[in-house]
Amino acid sequence: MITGFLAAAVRIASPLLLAAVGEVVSQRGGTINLGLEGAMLAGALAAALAAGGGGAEAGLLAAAVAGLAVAAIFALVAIGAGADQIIAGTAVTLGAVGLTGAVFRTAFGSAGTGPTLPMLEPLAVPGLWRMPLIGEALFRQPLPTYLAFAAVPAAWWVLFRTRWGRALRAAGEDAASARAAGVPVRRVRGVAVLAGGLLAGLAGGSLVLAQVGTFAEKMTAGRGFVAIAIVVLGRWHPVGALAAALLFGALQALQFVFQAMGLDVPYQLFLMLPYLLTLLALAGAVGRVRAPGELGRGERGTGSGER
Amino acid sequence: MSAPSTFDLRPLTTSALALAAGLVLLAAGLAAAGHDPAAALGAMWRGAFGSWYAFTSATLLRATPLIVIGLGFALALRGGALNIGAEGQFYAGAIAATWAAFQLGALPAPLAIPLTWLAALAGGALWVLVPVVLKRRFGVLEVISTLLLNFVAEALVSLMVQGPMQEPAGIYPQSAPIPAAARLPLLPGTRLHAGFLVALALAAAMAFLLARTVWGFRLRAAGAAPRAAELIGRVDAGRFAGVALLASGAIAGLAGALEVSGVSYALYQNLSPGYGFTAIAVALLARGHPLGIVASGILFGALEAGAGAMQREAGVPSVTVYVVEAVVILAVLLADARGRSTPAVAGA
Amino acid sequence: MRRPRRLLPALLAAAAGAAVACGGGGQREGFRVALVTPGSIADAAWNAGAYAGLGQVRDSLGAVVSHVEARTPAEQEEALRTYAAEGYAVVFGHGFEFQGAAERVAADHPNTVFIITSGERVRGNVAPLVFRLHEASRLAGLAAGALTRTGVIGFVGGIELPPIREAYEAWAAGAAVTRPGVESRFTYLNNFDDAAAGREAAHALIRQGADVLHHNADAAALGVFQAVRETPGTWIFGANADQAALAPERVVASAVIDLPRAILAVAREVKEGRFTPRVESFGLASGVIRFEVNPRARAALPDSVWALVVRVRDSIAAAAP
Amino acid sequence: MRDGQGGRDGRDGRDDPPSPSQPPQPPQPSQPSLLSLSAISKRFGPVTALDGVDFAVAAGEVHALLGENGAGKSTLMHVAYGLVAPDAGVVSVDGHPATIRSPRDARRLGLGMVHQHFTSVPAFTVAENVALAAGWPARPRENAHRVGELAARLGLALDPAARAGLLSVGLRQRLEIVKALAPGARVLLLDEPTGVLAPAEVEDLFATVRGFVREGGAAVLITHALDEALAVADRVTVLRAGRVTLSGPAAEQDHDALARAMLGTEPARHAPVLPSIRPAVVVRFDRVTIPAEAGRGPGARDVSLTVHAGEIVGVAAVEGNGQRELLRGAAGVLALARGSLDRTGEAVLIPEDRTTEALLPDLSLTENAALGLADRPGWSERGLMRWREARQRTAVLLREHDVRAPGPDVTARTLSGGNQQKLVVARALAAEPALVVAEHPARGLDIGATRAVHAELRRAAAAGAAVLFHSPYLDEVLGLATRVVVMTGGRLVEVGAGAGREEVGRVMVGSKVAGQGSKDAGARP
Repeated sequence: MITGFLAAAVRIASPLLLAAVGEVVSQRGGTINLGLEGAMLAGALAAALAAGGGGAEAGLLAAAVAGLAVAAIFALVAIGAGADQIIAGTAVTLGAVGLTGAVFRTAFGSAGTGPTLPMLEPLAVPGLWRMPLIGEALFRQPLPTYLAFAAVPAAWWVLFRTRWGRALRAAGEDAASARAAGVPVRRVRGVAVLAGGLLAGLAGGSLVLAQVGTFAEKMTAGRGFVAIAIVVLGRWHPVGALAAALLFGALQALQFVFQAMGLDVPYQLFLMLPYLLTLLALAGAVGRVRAPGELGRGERGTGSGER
Repeated sequence: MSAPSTFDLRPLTTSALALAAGLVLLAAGLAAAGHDPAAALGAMWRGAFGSWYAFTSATLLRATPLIVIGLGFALALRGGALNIGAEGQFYAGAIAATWAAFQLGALPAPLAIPLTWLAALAGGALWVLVPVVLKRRFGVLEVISTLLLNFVAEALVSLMVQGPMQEPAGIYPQSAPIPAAARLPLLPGTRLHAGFLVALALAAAMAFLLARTVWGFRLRAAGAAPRAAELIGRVDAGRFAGVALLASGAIAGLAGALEVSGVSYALYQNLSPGYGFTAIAVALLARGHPLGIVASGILFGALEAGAGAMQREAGVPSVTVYVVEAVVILAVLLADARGRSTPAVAGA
Repeated sequence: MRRPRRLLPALLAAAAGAAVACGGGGQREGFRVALVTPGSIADAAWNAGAYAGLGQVRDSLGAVVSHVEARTPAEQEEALRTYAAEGYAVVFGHGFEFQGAAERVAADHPNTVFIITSGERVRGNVAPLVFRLHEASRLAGLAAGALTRTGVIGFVGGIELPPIREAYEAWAAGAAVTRPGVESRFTYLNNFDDAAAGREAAHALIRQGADVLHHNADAAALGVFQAVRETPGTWIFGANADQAALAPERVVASAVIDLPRAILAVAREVKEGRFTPRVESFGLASGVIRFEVNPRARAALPDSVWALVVRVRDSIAAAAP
Repeated sequence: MRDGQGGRDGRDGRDDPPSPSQPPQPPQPSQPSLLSLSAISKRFGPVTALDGVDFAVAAGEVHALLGENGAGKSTLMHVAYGLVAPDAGVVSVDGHPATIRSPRDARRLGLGMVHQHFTSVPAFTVAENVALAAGWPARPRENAHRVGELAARLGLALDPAARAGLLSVGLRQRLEIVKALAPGARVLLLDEPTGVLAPAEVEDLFATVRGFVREGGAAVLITHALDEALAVADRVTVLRAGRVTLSGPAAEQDHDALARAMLGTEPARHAPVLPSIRPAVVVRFDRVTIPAEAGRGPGARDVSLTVHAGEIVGVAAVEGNGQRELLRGAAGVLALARGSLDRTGEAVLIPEDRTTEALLPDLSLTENAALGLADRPGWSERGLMRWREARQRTAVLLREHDVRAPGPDVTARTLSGGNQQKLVVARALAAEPALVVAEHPARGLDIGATRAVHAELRRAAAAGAAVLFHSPYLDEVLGLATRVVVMTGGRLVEVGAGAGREEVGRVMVGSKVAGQGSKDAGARP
């Protein structure tokens, strides 16, 4: 029972975690990308298109590339041209919803039933997966889940143990100082956003290839936005994002458990639960934590001379 | 209009070019997908402007909520707050308006209608009160909190139409039709309701407020440079941002009321196709200028009305129009950024 | 100052002229049928089925057809009105939510027949098509009650719409016949798109002990099938279409709506001038609602149970109005 | 603007030779130059920033680069450091022509720079900032160790684990020097490093620089303070409007010759201290305590002060000693925690940071003027703005206060810093306040604009306003104020009338030890 619940929490959390870790990297560089939802959706469709012919692994690759491409559009406008990040991100998501819908119908016929695709099967870590309680949840999962968990230390290492990561954080905290230290601010931010897009694309691909084996329009259902909330709840730290994603995954899993228990409570209340508790957690735990100094400011804040 | 600065035609040109870019891209995409671009674009034009009926009942009807919500978003933006939660506030307003319509249906229309608006304004404001408080008390970014509340609002409206506000037979997930006294009058021969006039009046009022009044000037100052507004203008910029956010929520709520009392006559779960997000684009395209929002709202209304016709006549999926909208927004952002970066050198 | 002022009306006039010349798609002649769906036709179920029906109307009746998706009440009324104004003979509003709008539109357009699938009543030239899918879901319930080892069955719904709730209730009632005291659980997703959520909902039900599942969640149900595929010892009953292919070893049967057949039948009546507004209700008797058993899973249940299912099916069909 | 000074300086009114006073001389270093720039030219749009400038610095010497704001000093060093690409000219390091396209290239060639404004990332630790600037690998423990060692070798006390944003100004300046030297720099470029330092801190800084040079390094010191240049430099070069007007050994220069080379005319002297008549009390602080704004520094503690009409009270203080709280408390924008503050009449504030605290950069000048005046008759009426009249009044304001702008409709962003500040001052004085509170009113301004702003403040005082101001430059405080007080560790110390630079400086430094001793102690590794 608890084993299954934990496994569900991890399953729900892992695409969110993938996207959120990428967004942590992006936001540490000072860029908030609301196009994340669009990148996920594009990743999901690309996975479905490629997996049909090339198998699940090809699908995963295509998902990453699609996420990257969507992020590149965002980066071009928000970083290249220094436009407002919130609005650029919203537009990118809007465009991705339209484009995936149109492409999906063109590719699979107007009344296209989602194709049934090859999937990434769970890979059991020998021995470990039989551990009581957490074995199933942590050690018998499909590839993207391991990728999500691996992304946490990887992002931590990149951010805090490489020159590039340090340059990125400097760009995100104080662009003028970073520039003075020779950091090519726009370039590192751009690369961070692309990395975030790549992970978001993988997250979308994992929905298709590791979770349901097919594509449906709007199947990401707001997960990209939730991932952004997770970044904030996780205090802009990969480990924090891990905790926040697991918390949200657990709340969502709990929501399904409550519904399945047949309690005589309107199910909509359970649907609200994860979001309301996330808000509460934001108010309680995070409110006073400082966001990266340049977050969302783009060129407006940094370009103008004396500060 | 914005106070003493002269009217600048450049934004108009960039918007037009951006639109052209979006349409060209659409045509190319359609051709690539095997559709006839000329037929599709022709259908689009007819669906949006082809007749008086299409213009009023398709284009202006859709433009109404976009304009109203866009005005609210712009007000918040100019006061220094980003309201990504208009979708949720729209539903909160729709719920409140529907509830009020049933309470007040016995009153004569001239009384009942404004009172439902009042209820909707309160509902929208209440919905955004949480983010306002979270921001003021706990420093939670309103971008995140308003966004999360959209999900909650979706569940809430579902709860309402299947619970306390469900139609009496208890079968369909919708409210009973609201009383006739609470319905808005229509422009004869069309489906366009008086809410469009409300949108126009609101735009005019907001233009006046921002450009002519001391309060509006202070709001703009607080949004443009909060520290300077506090130290020199002696206003509490955080408070202005909060008030602007509350007002924008209330206005999004009003849009919900107009939709219920002018179009659907009942509360439905799927009342909005994402007005709250499209309205952001509407407000941006007009650079937050109230009268410009009317124009860009009509443009987006026309695009979506045209998208319907495009699907009816040419079989092109209507979601394709989102791509056009996205291209328009991104192109305007690009053009804007370029325009901004040129004079910055002069200050050195 | 003069010329620019005249330019705009001139442009508008030209555009209007072009619009008239093109005549809304070009063809005003012949038998024309339109479909308005409340969502994407790529949903693998409810809307897709109707669209397939429209295709059959075109192919079998030689009709000129058109389709548009209209997600909101504002768009839905506009779509109905536009088609009526363009002289379409039949307009299908694909969902109960079209009822009110269709009644308002129909008053102005007496020459167009408005068919509301899952509608509730006849008003002038507005007539509903009622699908008693719950009759098939009841049969699914009968089989499920006999099949469950745990005594718990589960149902995943998209949004709590009347046909979906009716299907759930019939399913639960059916199971209670073959397995008295069966515990029946349900979960709603509040959308029809989120397949991953469908999978989690199914898993949660399975963890609560449910070993036989049924759904009515369109695209989101694809996740329910995935949950069943990956959990040994569970069974599932499909909905809307014959979904045996989604899990050939685990789908026992599907409660099917043959939307194309129903749509074609009504359209043909109108074309041939035989149509009179009425509540047209399709149940098992009509063949539009069917209970399709998956041959590969048939052996999972003893013949006695199948005999019972057939008996009930026949009696339902016989009792049909 | 540069020839605006009157004949107030009667002491040595010699006739000036027309400027430039001496022809430019090619640099003749005693040993081969570590860094040399020859025939450097750079234009920014229509403005010629550098016009064929030659400059060199050799090992073992400190070379002061003098000039007023806008003379091209910083641009020249930015060329050397790879921040600005020259239009013409050659940069050589160790006698070899070098291509320096970025600070990274510059560091590789052994150049280190201390910028005019702090360039440390506030959220980073000291060690992290140094490692970032030096391009060290991201190994926190190792870096902390290296920074500790380096600081110790330079004789600078600096805690590698402290967050840069929480350091006092003096410590942040030390961090800047460690950052510049960490990659193993042999040439140190210092861009006006003393601006915000107390005299004692300046001495510490110069000692560090001299120590660095003694060990074979070379240093370039950009400054506009003549005395500083003469005190520390081996050679001086003066730039004026992008050209070298003087260059030679420091020992051969005197104050006036340098000033002439800088300004082209006889320099102004400090204003004579006006006898302060004390007719009416405008502000009275009575044992006022105001907590620090961001929880940093001591805030103002138990301060009593009386300011009279017609007085210009200058507050001397090292940054972060409570002067900000004192000033903002007087202006009524910070609340008191204890004590009482009586003020007769209105107060206006001239905040330190023009671009974020005083102006609406993207709005028109009319709107900027209205920001402070919207309530007044003629600007608004019954809640409505009177923009047409406001625009006219703004135009008058611009004219009367010599704000050079194309008109009242342009945005504030398009004005130069000096004109922006003149607008800020004009707006403040247009309100006819009883009290003018000015935080570092000449920040970032050139000499001409500084004089104009000072003149405005004097006029306001002469017209009966009380003026309370602060500047981190002691000379500015002494030159403008009719009475000087010192803020030290949050407490206010009155200094006697006629107190000299040394005495005021001593009180400031004493305050520093008292007020920030704990922080300093904590900063030691």
